[in-house]
Amino acid sequence: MSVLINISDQPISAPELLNDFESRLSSSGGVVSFSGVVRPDGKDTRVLGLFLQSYSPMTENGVEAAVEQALNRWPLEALSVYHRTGKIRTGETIVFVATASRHRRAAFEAADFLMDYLKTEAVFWKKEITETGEVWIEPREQDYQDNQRWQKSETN
Amino acid sequence: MSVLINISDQPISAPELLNDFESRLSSSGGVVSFSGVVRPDGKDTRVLGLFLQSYSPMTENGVEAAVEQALNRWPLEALSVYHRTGKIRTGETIVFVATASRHRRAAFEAADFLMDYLKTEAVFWKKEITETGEVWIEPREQDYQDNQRWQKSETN
Amino acid sequence: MADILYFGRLSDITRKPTESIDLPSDISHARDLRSWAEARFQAAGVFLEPTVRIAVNGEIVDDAHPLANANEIAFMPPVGGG
Amino acid sequence: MADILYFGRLSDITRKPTESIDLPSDISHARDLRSWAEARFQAAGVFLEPTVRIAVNGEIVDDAHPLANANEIAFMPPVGGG
Repeated sequence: MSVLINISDQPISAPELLNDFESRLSSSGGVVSFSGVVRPDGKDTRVLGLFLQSYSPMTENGVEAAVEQALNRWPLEALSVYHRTGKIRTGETIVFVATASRHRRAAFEAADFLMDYLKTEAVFWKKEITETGEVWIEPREQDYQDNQRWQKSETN
Repeated sequence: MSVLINISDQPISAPELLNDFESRLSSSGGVVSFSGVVRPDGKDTRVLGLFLQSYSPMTENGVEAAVEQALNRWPLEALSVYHRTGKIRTGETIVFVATASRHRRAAFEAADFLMDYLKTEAVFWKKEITETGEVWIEPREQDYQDNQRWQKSETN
Repeated sequence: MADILYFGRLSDITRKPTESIDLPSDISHARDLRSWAEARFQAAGVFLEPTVRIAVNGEIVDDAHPLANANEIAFMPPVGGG
Repeated sequence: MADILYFGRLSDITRKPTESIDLPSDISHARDLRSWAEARFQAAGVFLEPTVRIAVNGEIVDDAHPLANANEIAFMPPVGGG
């Protein structure tokens, strides 16, 4: 197993990280990546960027615990989680998750699960920087519903 | 909407294709990629590579129809499907799918759906080239079950 | 002349991926071509398997589909890529 | 001294992300610090919101959790990244 977790203010290049990720694989059949890009359209106005605040080491500990859950639940060969903090401009990548498994369903589900964790439970606070000011954004109801899917299926 | 479909005997570099894919995006929040890598472990023996046979233009027409279904079903901003044919060595990438949407669930589901199509319905025949000979591989039962998930949920 | 295509493991049996034949007069429907190929290649039932489908001019057809010279007729075992 | 941290929108109200205070003698549990912050920053109920959680030394606690000097105490509005 090869796991990388990185939470920092350094820029994220999804293609470069996917390239690094592939170089760590020996026998995986399926590789899934997710990248989240800062969108230009906010609630009411054009978004220039985000500011992401973390709380170390709670943020890191939480991501590690979610990664542990994913590893227990799916047969993964490798896993990467990169998340940016600080100021991130529109069009830049804020998060990158990659999973590898010989079963493609496992790779898809684990990436999906980790993204749901990052969107709803990971210890980050997010501020939108728009043309008209700055506003803190808390998760949408949809994000919580997405995350609850995994709790339901725990009981299967 | 930006759609690319490519079925050819040219090598596939998932990081390069993800880089191209990202450059086609303007406002997507979520980008999902899947790459399928030829595994070294066959049923009984070490796999040196695969030989993929297609039937033009049925193969292309089928992929296009699946792409149309995905576009009708999920709000996607961009979509790529690359599939190799001919001889492909172990460790090389045989298939690459990327989807982009402002909703990450849509990007995940559409990529998953397209992979299920490619594994079970796409017009390819696959031969494993092993140390002890060559053997044609037809889809596993699991692949068919994966694909049927989408038919069930059509009735929702 | 009709072009007959043999895909996947079928070409291991026929030892050729394709051939052009003048359809015999007793072959008028897809099911007849199954029997013809079965007998011709001594195929142990392979050409009669329901999962081996027939395509005519690029469209999957059922066994009752009529055949004619100038058709491109493909025998297709179960498909699947990636 | 205890370090008090205000995350997310709370720092807009407190106008500082963190401060060190000597815990007043009437603050013995997490719920007391909520009332204290509420009064101190005239926060219109924000510090009493159940979705604003309190962490002590990096662990989420409930309102009955005891507080002491030397603790790092964080007020955490709803979280979420990506």
